[in-house]
Amino acid sequence: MSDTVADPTRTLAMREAVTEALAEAMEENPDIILLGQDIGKYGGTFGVYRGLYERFGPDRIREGPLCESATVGFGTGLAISGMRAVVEISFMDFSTVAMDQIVNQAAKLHYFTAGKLKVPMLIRSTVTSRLGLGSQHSQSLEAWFMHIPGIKVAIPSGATDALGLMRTALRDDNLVYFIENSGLYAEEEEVPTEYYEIPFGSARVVRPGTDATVVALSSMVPIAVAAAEQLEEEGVSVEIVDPRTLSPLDMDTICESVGKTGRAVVTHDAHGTAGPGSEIVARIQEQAFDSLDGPVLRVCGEDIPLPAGLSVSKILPDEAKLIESIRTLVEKNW
Amino acid sequence: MSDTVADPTRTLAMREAVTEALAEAMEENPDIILLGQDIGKYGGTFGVYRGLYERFGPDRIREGPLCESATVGFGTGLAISGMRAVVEISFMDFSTVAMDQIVNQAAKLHYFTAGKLKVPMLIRSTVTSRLGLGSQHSQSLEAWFMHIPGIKVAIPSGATDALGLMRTALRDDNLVYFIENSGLYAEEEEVPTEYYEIPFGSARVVRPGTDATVVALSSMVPIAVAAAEQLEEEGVSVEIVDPRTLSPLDMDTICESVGKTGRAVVTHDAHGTAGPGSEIVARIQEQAFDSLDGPVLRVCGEDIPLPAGLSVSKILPDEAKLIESIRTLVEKNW
Amino acid sequence: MPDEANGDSLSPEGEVELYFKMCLIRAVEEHVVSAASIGLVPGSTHVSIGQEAITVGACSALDPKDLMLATYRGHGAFLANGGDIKELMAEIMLREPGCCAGKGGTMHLSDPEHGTLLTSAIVASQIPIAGGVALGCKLRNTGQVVMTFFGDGAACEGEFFETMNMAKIWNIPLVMVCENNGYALATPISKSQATPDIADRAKGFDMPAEIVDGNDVIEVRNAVARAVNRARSDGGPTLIECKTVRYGMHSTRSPGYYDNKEDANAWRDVDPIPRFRAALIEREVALPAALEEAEARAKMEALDAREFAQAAPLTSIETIRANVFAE
Amino acid sequence: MPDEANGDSLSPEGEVELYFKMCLIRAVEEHVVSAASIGLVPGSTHVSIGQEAITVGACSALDPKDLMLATYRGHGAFLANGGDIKELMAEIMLREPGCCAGKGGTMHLSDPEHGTLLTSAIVASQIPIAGGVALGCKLRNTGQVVMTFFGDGAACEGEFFETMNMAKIWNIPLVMVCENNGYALATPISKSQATPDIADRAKGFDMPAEIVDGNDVIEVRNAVARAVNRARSDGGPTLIECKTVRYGMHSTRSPGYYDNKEDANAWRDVDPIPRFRAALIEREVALPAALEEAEARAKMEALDAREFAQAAPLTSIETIRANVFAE
Ligand SMILES: Cc1ncc(C[n+]2csc(CCOP(=O)(O)OP(=O)(O)O)c2C)c(N)n1
Ligand SMILES: Cc1ncc(C[n+]2csc(CCOP(=O)(O)OP(=O)(O)O)c2C)c(N)n1
Ligand SMILES: [Mg+2]
Ligand SMILES: [Mg+2]
Repeated sequence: MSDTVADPTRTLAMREAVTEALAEAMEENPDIILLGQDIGKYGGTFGVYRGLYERFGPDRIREGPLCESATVGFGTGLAISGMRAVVEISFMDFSTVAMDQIVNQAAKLHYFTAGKLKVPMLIRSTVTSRLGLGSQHSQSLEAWFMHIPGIKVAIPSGATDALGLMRTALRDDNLVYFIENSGLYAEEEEVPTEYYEIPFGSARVVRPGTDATVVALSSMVPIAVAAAEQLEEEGVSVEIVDPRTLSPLDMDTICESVGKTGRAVVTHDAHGTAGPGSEIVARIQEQAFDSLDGPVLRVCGEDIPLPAGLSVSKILPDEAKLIESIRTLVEKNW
Repeated sequence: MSDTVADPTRTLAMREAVTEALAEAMEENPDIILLGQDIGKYGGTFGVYRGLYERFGPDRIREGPLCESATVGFGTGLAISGMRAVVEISFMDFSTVAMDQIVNQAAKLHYFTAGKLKVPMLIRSTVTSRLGLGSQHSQSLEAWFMHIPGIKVAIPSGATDALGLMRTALRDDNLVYFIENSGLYAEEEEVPTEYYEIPFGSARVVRPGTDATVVALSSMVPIAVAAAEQLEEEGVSVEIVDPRTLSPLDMDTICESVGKTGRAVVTHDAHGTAGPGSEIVARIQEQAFDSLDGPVLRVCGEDIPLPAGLSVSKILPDEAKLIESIRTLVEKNW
Repeated sequence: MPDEANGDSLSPEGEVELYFKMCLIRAVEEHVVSAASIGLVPGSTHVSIGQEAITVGACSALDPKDLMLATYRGHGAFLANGGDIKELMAEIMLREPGCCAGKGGTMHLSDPEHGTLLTSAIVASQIPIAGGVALGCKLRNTGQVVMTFFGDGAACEGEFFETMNMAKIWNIPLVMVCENNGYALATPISKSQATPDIADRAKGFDMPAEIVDGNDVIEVRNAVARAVNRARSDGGPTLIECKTVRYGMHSTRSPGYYDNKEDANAWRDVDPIPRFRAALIEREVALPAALEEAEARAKMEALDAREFAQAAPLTSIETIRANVFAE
Repeated sequence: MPDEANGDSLSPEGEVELYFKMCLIRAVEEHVVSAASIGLVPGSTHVSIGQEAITVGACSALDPKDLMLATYRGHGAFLANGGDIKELMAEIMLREPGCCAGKGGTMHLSDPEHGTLLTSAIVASQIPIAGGVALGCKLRNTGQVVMTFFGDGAACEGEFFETMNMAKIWNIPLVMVCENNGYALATPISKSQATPDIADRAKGFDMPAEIVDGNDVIEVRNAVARAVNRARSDGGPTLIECKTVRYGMHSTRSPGYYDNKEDANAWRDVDPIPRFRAALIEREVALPAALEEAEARAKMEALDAREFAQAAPLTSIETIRANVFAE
């Protein structure tokens, strides 16, 4: 028997983590109302709400007509009337239908009323970048929301983070956009049994390393881990950092890592151009220029609308592309 | 008399340049239809359409109800039916109401029909970042559209460029988002009398210099010129590059400049975080890392919703902030 | 709140109070126009001159606990709903003591204490938000009714319809008051509406709707009172279309468009203030002197407020940087 | 195009051709379901089984030059409008010879040559686009009529209303065909509609509307023919609501939700294909043998197409990278 007793854990898939955090918060806070389409007995397009309707009934699991814009507006109205709204926009692509309500209303009411109104609202969307559902059902649009002050953006890469971040989100008095990649839903992790929250703006060092830093988002985190394991065998030691929230963005952890490794690659499914990685790259070179042995590289979705079919993965980042990019950085003398 | 005869020019304000390019194209191409609110006898919220209704009549200057989403949808429908649509979304902030039609439909139809459909459509918006109209009437959202493949983004900083870019836009068979800052409308320039077009993806060196490169967008271009003149007196020589289009983005011209100066500052009104500058910074350090003497800095709108009133300028970039940033770069040894 | 209200249910003092409020709004708006003309209201401001009967009549049918959301043309609604005139003026002139600390400006007012939650500058955007507030009130059984104002232009935006559908399905206590002033900026309703009556739009949702003369404060009050009663007794939402005539311009920045000078001046012929004054005198509710006194008092209050605002400090950069996020 | 069309205006061959088309769609959709079940249609696909009478009846009322836009549940509309079955199957299976080179997939079909402009996967988004196409046809005097299909769920989205308003104001040749199958994914119309009839929504715009039995191909055809006639003679837009029953699931990925097994199977009781077969026999339009022959031919064509598609090459990376911008 070892000296230290490991904290007890249990196995949880990311989908279950989201469901659990929602159920827990609804149990505790009767003012939480869920709004959206198909969230009742059906349990949501991705099954994230399964069981909630039975537990909390139709008033609180409020299934409504197919109109995302007014649905978000109703959520904002609930939020400013003293409730806490959770609004489902099933696929992130459909946020386009509700952008005014998200960006001009919910994100700004607290500001332009000088704090008189608060908007405790969480919007949840699933990103299906790798399911091959075609150009209108595949987009990772987190960069848009990072760009808008007044929105917090959480983007977990697994069950542990999803649970902790969702708990935090459901206590935050601001608009939070919570982004889940469907490819991670079934992934299981050992999750602490004890209650914990994960504060926004705290990145996680997924894996320590010394030769290069990979800043990875969402579904790229497990892929980055695989790439790092492969490179380990070649003697290249890769540190992986998952920012977990894009707004706020924990540059301290990222820069600390880059300070150590001198090399950085940023990777995500979203299109590279004006994607979340552009901001991360811009900040790394602003804040850690002296540490850099070479440019910060990006391994991102190509600037092509996402086609239907599984070939979509060919224009998304993968292990091989990431390895190649890290090798370039490590091998080339800049 | 000098040896070379200067090309003949005439004086034109940016607003007139836009109107002229539209009128000229409509004269030449009977299939161009303008759609939007208040574009008839009134001439548009910013007067850009003045005189067009009288010249082209209500069928082609098609004033309609207040519903931006369906208006863009109608524009797309016109475009795929063989016409060319010009759609007015008066303030850029209102694009939020039509994002699905812009991003999921107009930008992607050509792609996902494998080229069977074409969407020759131009969307025009005015940005009123410095008018103090408040959080919902001030936003510079160009980064959102840069992020989406299938959209071209033009953002002129004066009459000459507006005329040449608009002419190109009105011949392009793709969706073009044309962004005009209201602060530039009355600014006059000497414009060539001869017909010319400005191809997309060709940046302009506004002013040559050797010590630092400023990449400036839209209303920041004249402010950057003023800053450069000020710095000139202190012996710092600043080169200013105006990309003119963000998608496509002419990195060759930008990197050539940075190759010469070794220092770069990117400046725009849009919020800094995940703004257009993030991408420009990311690409400069990717493509010209070896030339850089220090980090690429940004002088952008703060990450704060834009308040009403003229104090809005305090959270936007200005000459002083730009000068300070350039000085930091030039003075500090990295 | 008047019960199946009509003019008679109001005391004479009550009617004079309505008159006073209309005069107050008028006086404030005239100061706003004049302040704007000398650069004290940069940008643009949309006054509600000529539409005072709607906001005053409608808000008079609410209980103090009820909630209201309005548009960028919201000064009148703010005052009609009991908002502080000095906070309003200071907000319009972008001063620290403004109701939104001078960060919202003319288009963004908020005064939850008196039931005014917000005014929004994106046309129609406040309609679903009002729906959500009404849903919240229903879920918490607060007995509150929620009212939202919007224009004829807003009635073209999809959210208006989406909200009617949801409001009817969920049977929420929502009163939707359309101020149909005949124009959306430069677009007359003939170019923006499939039928001239916005009230028609409720038909497809089996939602009760009424058309009233928006320049008759008592008629507006009565119609809204019926809708408020319906909402309060769990009878669901109502659409009320108030026909009125726009005050010769859209905003101080955007004049709007009229085919001729007569159209631009048409509002004067139906100006709700002289009309209500005449009715009060004819119905012997008040003597001309009492009404003159009310008008004079309104002008004085408005002037005071303007002077207060002009003397107040402009919003500081610290204030501007605050409130991006709630703590 | 049938003139004030009814079943009689069709020749017996014409009626059998409708029957054949319905069988063809059914056979194709059954292949799609089976192909999906073995992983040949990754992601999700929405079949139109049980709704064949709507697409076939409606498209049969169009002229070849007319234009049509549909939804992600669009295989039936594509075929009914004359699209090539092999190109369809190849598209659904993401192959190079697909109508969109295998980049659009099941939800994004296009075949302008036969008048099918596009199918869209964002609910309701194709409705205003169809309006714009109709406006283009009107402006260029082409005499074309434009038809768009959409579901009951789409009738909750603002763009549906915005388009009705614009279509009526501009009097464009648009035929709006709502396939009301009672559900939007897992949401029954009782939870999503203020009144059970989508046709009610046209009232507010003074737009002609009709409700038809969507499982009766001739009734659909006749109603659409009246609307097409109206549109073609500059009489403006029409809304047609076709009542039908969804085929026991939303898509191969999302089953949807039914309260009980009977609801999920309800479509079988009103299946439009056996019903039309019985009617044709009863009216002595065709002998059972002829109909059996048509059905067999449909199955053969569908099988051929599936085999063609399965043998065709998957879309190449070069094709995937193409067409981001038009040259
Ligand atoms: C979504 C949106 N589109 C356009 C505008 C610009 N705009 C401001 S007010 C207005 C007219 C609105 O008309 P109406 O709803 O009738 O209200 P009114 O101004 O007559 O009170 C327009 C077009 C806006 N603020 N929001
Ligand atoms: C804007 C938008 N919201 C949600 C979805 C997800 N979704 C796809 S189909 C569907 C149901 C649509 O129902 P209906 O319009 O009745 O068409 P049906 O599927 O019954 O043919 C939903 C919610 C979507 N594609 N687009
Ligand atoms: Mg109006
Ligand atoms: Mg349906």
